[in-house]
Amino acid sequence: MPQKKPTARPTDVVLRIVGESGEGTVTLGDVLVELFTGLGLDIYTFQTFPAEIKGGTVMYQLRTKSGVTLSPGDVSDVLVALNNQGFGLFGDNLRSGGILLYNSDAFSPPVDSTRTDYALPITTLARAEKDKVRHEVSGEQLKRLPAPVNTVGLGALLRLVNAPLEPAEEYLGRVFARKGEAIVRMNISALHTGATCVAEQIGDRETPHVGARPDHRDRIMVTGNQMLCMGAIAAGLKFFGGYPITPASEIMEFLAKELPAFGGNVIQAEDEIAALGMCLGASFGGVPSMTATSGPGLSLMVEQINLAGQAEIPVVIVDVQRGGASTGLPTKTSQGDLNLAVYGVHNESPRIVLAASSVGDVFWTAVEAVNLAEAYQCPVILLSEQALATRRSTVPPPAIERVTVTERLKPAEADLGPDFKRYLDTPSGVSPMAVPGIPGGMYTTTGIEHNEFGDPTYTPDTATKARNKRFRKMDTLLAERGHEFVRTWGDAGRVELGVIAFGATEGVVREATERLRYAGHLVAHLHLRLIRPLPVAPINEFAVRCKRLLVVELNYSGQLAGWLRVNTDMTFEAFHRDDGRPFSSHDIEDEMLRILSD
Amino acid sequence: MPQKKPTARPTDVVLRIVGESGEGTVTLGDVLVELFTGLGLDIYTFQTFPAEIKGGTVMYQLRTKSGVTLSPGDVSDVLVALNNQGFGLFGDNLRSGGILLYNSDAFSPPVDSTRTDYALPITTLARAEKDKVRHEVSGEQLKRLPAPVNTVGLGALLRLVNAPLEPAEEYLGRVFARKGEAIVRMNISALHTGATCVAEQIGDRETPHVGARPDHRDRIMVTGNQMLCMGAIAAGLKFFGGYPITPASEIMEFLAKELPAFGGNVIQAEDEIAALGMCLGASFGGVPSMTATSGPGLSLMVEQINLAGQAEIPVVIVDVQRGGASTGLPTKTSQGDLNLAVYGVHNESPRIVLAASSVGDVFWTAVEAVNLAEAYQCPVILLSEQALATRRSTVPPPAIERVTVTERLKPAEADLGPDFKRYLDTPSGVSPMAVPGIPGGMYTTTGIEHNEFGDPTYTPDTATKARNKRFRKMDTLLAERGHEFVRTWGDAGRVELGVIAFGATEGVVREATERLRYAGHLVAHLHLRLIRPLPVAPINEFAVRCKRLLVVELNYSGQLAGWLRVNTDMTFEAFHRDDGRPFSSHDIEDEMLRILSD
Amino acid sequence: MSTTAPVQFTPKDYKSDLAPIWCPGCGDFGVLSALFKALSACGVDPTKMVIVSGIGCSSRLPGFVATYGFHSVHGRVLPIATGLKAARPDLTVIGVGGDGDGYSIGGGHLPHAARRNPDITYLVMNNNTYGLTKGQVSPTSILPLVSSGQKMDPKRWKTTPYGTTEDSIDPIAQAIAWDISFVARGFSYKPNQLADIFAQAIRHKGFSLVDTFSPCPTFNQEQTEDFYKSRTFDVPETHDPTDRSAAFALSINRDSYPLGVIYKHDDKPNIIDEQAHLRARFDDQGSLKELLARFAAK
Amino acid sequence: MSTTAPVQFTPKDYKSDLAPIWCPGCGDFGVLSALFKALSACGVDPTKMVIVSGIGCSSRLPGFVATYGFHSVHGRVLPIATGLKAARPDLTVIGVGGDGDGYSIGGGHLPHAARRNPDITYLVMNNNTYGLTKGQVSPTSILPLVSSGQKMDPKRWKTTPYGTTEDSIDPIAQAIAWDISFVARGFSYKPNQLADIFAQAIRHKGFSLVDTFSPCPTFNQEQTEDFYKSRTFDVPETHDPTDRSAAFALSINRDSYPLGVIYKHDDKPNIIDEQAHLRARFDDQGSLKELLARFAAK
Ligand SMILES: Cc1ncc(C[n+]2csc(CCOP(=O)(O)OP(=O)(O)O)c2C)c(N)n1
Ligand SMILES: Cc1ncc(C[n+]2csc(CCOP(=O)(O)OP(=O)(O)O)c2C)c(N)n1
Ligand code: SF4
Ligand code: SF4
Ligand SMILES: [Mg+2]
Ligand SMILES: [Mg+2]
Repeated sequence: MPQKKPTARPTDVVLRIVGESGEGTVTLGDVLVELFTGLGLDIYTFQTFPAEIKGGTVMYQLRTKSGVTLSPGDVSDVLVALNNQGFGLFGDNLRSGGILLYNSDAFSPPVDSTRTDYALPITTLARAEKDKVRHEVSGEQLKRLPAPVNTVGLGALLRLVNAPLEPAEEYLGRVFARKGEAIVRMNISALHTGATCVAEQIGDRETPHVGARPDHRDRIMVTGNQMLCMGAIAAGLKFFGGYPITPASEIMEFLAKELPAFGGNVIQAEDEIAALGMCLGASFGGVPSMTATSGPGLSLMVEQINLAGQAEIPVVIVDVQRGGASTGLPTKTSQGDLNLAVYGVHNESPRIVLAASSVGDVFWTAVEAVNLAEAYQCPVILLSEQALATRRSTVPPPAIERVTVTERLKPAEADLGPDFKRYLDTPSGVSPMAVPGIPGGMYTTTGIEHNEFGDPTYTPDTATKARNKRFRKMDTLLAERGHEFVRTWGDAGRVELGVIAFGATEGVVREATERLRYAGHLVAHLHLRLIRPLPVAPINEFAVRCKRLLVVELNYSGQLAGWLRVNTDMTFEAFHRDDGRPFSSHDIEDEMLRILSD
Repeated sequence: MPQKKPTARPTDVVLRIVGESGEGTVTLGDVLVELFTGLGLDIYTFQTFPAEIKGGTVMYQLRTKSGVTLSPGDVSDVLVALNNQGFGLFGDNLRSGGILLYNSDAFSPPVDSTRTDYALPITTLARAEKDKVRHEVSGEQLKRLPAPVNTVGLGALLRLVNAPLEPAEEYLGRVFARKGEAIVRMNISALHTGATCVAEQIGDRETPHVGARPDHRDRIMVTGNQMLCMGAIAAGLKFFGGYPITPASEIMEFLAKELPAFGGNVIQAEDEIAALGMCLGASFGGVPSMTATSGPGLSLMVEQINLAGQAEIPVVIVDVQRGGASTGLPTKTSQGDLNLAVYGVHNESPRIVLAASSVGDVFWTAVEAVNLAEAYQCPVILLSEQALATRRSTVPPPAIERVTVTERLKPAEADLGPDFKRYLDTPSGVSPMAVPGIPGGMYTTTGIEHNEFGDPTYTPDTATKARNKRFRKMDTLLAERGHEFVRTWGDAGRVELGVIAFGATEGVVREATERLRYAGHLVAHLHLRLIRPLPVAPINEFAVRCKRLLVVELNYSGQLAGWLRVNTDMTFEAFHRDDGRPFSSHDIEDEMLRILSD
Repeated sequence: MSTTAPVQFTPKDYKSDLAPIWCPGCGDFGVLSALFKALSACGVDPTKMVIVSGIGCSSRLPGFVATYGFHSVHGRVLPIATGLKAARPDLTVIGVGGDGDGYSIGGGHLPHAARRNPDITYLVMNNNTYGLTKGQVSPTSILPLVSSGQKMDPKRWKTTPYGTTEDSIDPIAQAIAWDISFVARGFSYKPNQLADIFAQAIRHKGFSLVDTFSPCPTFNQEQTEDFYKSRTFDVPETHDPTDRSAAFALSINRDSYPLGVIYKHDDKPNIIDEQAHLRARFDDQGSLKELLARFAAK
Repeated sequence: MSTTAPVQFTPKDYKSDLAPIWCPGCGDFGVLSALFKALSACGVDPTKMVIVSGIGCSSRLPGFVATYGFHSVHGRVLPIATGLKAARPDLTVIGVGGDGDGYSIGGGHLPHAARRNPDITYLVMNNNTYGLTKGQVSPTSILPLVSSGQKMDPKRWKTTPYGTTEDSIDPIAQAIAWDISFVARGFSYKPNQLADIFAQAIRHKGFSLVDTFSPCPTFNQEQTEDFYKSRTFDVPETHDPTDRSAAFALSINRDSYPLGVIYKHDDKPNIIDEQAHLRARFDDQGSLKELLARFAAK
């Protein structure tokens, strides 16, 4: 859907907090997210996770904007540095003219005139607050009572970005209620102490305004993993078998809690092979089934994904991609599993590969995944990414009334009986599937090549017919729905440059495209939701109106580019990188500009 | 190596025997192979295997030729039909003017003037022979004594193709010696009875001559699996871990017997995952290691192949490709695992993929596989195929004095010590590898991204440098040796049509090319021995001299064609099929002609 | 290939149109007919049942039964059967396969089936070798390694041409260690006992394992009907199958192997029931709208 | 990261430059220092040794030891260690990892290590949970399910928010069923006993398994040092560790768990030695020329 040329650059604020893991950095970020969301703002977060189980330096970036937020922001407006190490590792993206709020009890940053510094003796102030209530709590409680360091920081930060303190007061009252009135009072006082300390330094300088949108409070605050689960539930998911792995574990944890109320089961399996096996069994029994994993687990599932393709068993396999080959960079993001998803099979059997592009989108991708598996009786691999899976974002709640649920093709009464053909060779390739319990629908499914009854058969003719039937389903899918699986943005007619991308790069590519259009360039963006079978027709329609094409992706060799070369005749340039960091919109913009200007 | 234009079509004889499995069909074929080889002839065989464990119809095709034999032959000159079912299923490729020898006790074939029929009442004749010795053996022995059906058939067949009976007499004497003189006599008599029966019907008609080459007896008679093992041994293989699977099991069985004498170990693992794990452990310990499997097992190995790529552990994985996805067509041939071999990894780590093209070639491919794994410290996948792995062929013994063994790069004394860098970033990408036992070489290998010491590191910079170093090894390989991994045949200059192929299609493509050259066409053939990294330079050199190009392979979607599209800019046509049958040279010739004439 | 069954189920009603591809004399024929008898005895409706198998000669069994079948990949019988039973507690779920399938490549799934204790019957056709791949050593091969205290000459298999040096695992002892709630051993040449054991296993509520000696005359020729006959004995009447230590002691003698029900008990939680309770607790009241509302930005 | 060791090996000599990434209070620290002591006591040359691990918090251990290490993928410690030992019988090979790594995804490899009985020491740091992935149920979780005959309230884990209904497996009982030739249990808060058990395990010729309770204060907070202390007892002096049935009976009590060497014996063939005999028999006389000649067409 090409849009009107944007007329003004929307305003927004990017905050980055760096500090020691386990020392409140993440909590501080989470509280801000909650408070800003309460103001009706949209939020986009990005975190790094340390290698250590506990400890290590972490970074929590938070962009808040009055309107749709497509990326965590390339540069930050405010940097909160709780220790020197964090400042050294992650302090480099403060924009020129930005603000540094630092823990002056911990370190002193080198002088730098391109920014404004605010010193906050956070530990000293917090200790003083604790001292104030010293005589109001028991000795035992006092010993275990942490000084309200985070709250001091929170107050300072809220003041810095001109946010109201009242919601924070209310929040602190709620959270500390069960610890007693004195503790609540300590925290509220600490909040104001932090705010005051900063207010004194601000004087009459201008600092960012996060604003508020009281009309805009119907948002939900979710991670991509949570949205994925809700999409799958919406589409009728009834069985989940999984094995823990970062960054996919949250899916199993969420479903273990929620699925029973929807009549479903969750089993934590002994490994990924068993997880997928359980799903195949459940699906053979007739219920929509899903598993979720990351690269190492997907590798182990290859054999049974093939069985599902060959025996025509619907199943959804979520792959939350993470960084690096083998164990690699397990807490970082990547789009490196496209090849495995597309090609990971000995010999060939059909499968569908979908890619989710944002926290909001993954709900609908999950709905599609379950529906397509049931409709085409094959494995569906849903590619998600660490960057969207574990990120908390504000998104509009999905319009669940628009969800439609696709059911498997059932045999008609007349098809049933001793000659029931489970693998009937139909024009669409889709055969009616009996489920156990139906008299007259009995058959034995098998991974061995088979005839229409499912009986093992080895003749060249049967093998050819059976395989053609199975792959015909993919043609049917493209013919019926291929055009639904691409999204386009930017200029509608002929453009100088078209960008093709997939997955979580959507936001940054859209931002880059918008900025370039704003700057007067004719550019467009096609985003792929379906990777295999590749919707070649709409891609070609897009390609013919682009003078030049650029394929953007977050992996080492340009896997999407390769897959496009296999399936189309387009010429294009490829931009790819894979070092654990997501793209910034400027990375994309720069690359687009390079091409536009050469 | 382009060759001189052939001047005459070489003569050869193709025999096909069809009958019930377990009833001597295969034995008869095997005996013929032995006798013909003894005559100095070259042999090329092709069998089908029934789905049943015992019983079912089998076909044994045997081509014998005085000179290099590249394929089992498209049409047969002599068909031996031991039962009607076999005649129905496999009797269709007799050439016009060919000979049918049929078991007239079992059935009568419909009259067909395009062939000459010989009736052999094989059971009747054999029973009569048994009767002759009835009184010379004990009652118990007589009960268990089968009538010499095979021997009657053997005699008839040898006579039909004008082969001498003496070697057969000698053979029978040897084989039946321990059963006693009477049994030997019975068999020799049966041999002549069969021969006489046919001789009477031949009259003065001309029948094929298999001939003999007494000067040409230095051949060995081996299967591809056996040759592969010997190649690996020649290159210094010291550890094999495996799990049984058709058609790769013979490799483990052969090595279990032979490797101990070469100072090596074989362990049958509990599954393919354990098999590859054992190899990685052994290789980490410093010894060349290998496993062998087929598609389902390769699927299970994906995760650890990635570990080997990431942690830079040399290892050879043989994949004897078989038919079909999932369990598929387990006794048939295919080239369907190229994609999995090339792309089967989450995210990306380097690997080498080689393909063997014939029973003779697989020796050298195995030598290369072991050497390349050691030289570039990475996994090497050797693609073999059912068609060459289980076939017995006569080949010249490999010139083992030409085998060179590559050793891993060892650290120099100066590199060792507390600062030993196992993953030193070198210009070639290859780092010196210490093995346990070397003081000062201690390091912990890991699949986590790591710095030069091997310590887990997650920074974008280290990740980029470390990955570049690993993949640089592949560039080094291509630069150093890329040209050695293609073979070319046919016309040397500009040609009308060039064929690109890999694996066991080599023979039929060569035959087709030769025939077309004989018919006056300018054609050439490039055969790929290295699939990944793809030797693009020599491919391009070939491509520029071809007006048109054809890529030929035995799989469903054209996997090599896809891989060429990813890596080169060539335009070509693709010919592929995958229904369990190997290509015949006429399949290829027809396709080449179609292109040449359009 | 399948036939619709009448309301009364005789053993014959479970026979499909597909002729078994097993070799003449294969022990698996005996397992198949004992299964027919047991199903008939238990009155299992063939339209409400599924047989799940892996890969191997024995794993071809589902196709020979007129019911729903799932012939899967090598070693994955138990995860598939567990998922199926979890999704469809109304079905009778039977797993079948070989010793290689169940104790080698699939061996890692067994303890977890034991932990979950789903109401599944798992029948292992133990021929002490890999039949389909033509005679390699299996984890239960070299039976017995030690005979009356004497170390026997190790048996040679295709992959152990100089004699097998690896010990065998005892499927019964490990099953007891995992507290599988029904553990028995049968022999395919004792058809009545076998059918009876199968019937008990099918009726048992919870996970049941029946390891059946099922000779492979083609690739394990020494281990004939007589071989097994002389090395097995019926579980004594006096044996208390609920006594775990006694069951263990009974099973670890390597001279002779007990036939019958060796260990069983009924007091183990069953994941299928527990999940049903959980679903019942929520009474299908899941509402996506309410779920989403829980995430509403405050 | 590694250091060259002097000729005398004190526990400190095994310490690498890499600081453990474990949480404060993690039981794995105790395992690491007990290992240092045991290695020193056994005089193992750090340059002639390899520690193999899988993936998990505990599996990061090899990097913290100044020796050769192989930090592999999840669950594959034993195959890798076995291949290594087969190729290099001269090395001391130690496997380490977590309960998830060893008993869940890697559980299928254990019985086969038992069968082969290679001279490998396998140390499982059992925290009854998945540490690295932040607190899911493990196959050894819910310990104890039954306390003094009373069913306890099932513990809730991230993936079992309504209480775990799956039984746990007992690593000791299954090890005895597989006849692992050295089976022991330690506790990371009994450092001297633990170091002693490790030393015995390293000295044992054949496969040894030491399951060590190693608390995870971060994700399994209820199961503190005290929790384990109150539920363990030292193997009684009177226990005969060569008595398999007695060892089994000792291990299956779910109220309290024995600490010490529970089962061991020395008369089990060892695949590494057997293969060495085989190679010795051929005395490296393999000739490729002769091998090829055997295939000469006659
Ligand atoms: C992943 C995988 N590995 C190996 C095989 C080859 N394979 C087929 S059946 C089988 C073992 C057969 O033994 P068993 O399970 O005991 O069954 P049996 O044939 O003896 O009844 C093997 C190794 C396979 N099909 N898939
Ligand atoms: C194939 C695969 N699946 C899952 C994971 C994710 N994962 C990493 S460690 C782990 C389990 C950790 O538990 P445990 O082995 O008990 O070790 P601990 O951290 O408790 O010491 C899992 C599931 C993985 N790395 N690889
Ligand atoms: S090979 Fe053995 S197990 Fe397989 S069908 Fe034949 S006798 Fe039975
Ligand atoms: S999470 Fe648990 S097991 Fe992991 S390091 Fe922390 S305390 Fe130890
Ligand atoms: Mg078997
Ligand atoms: Mg653990």
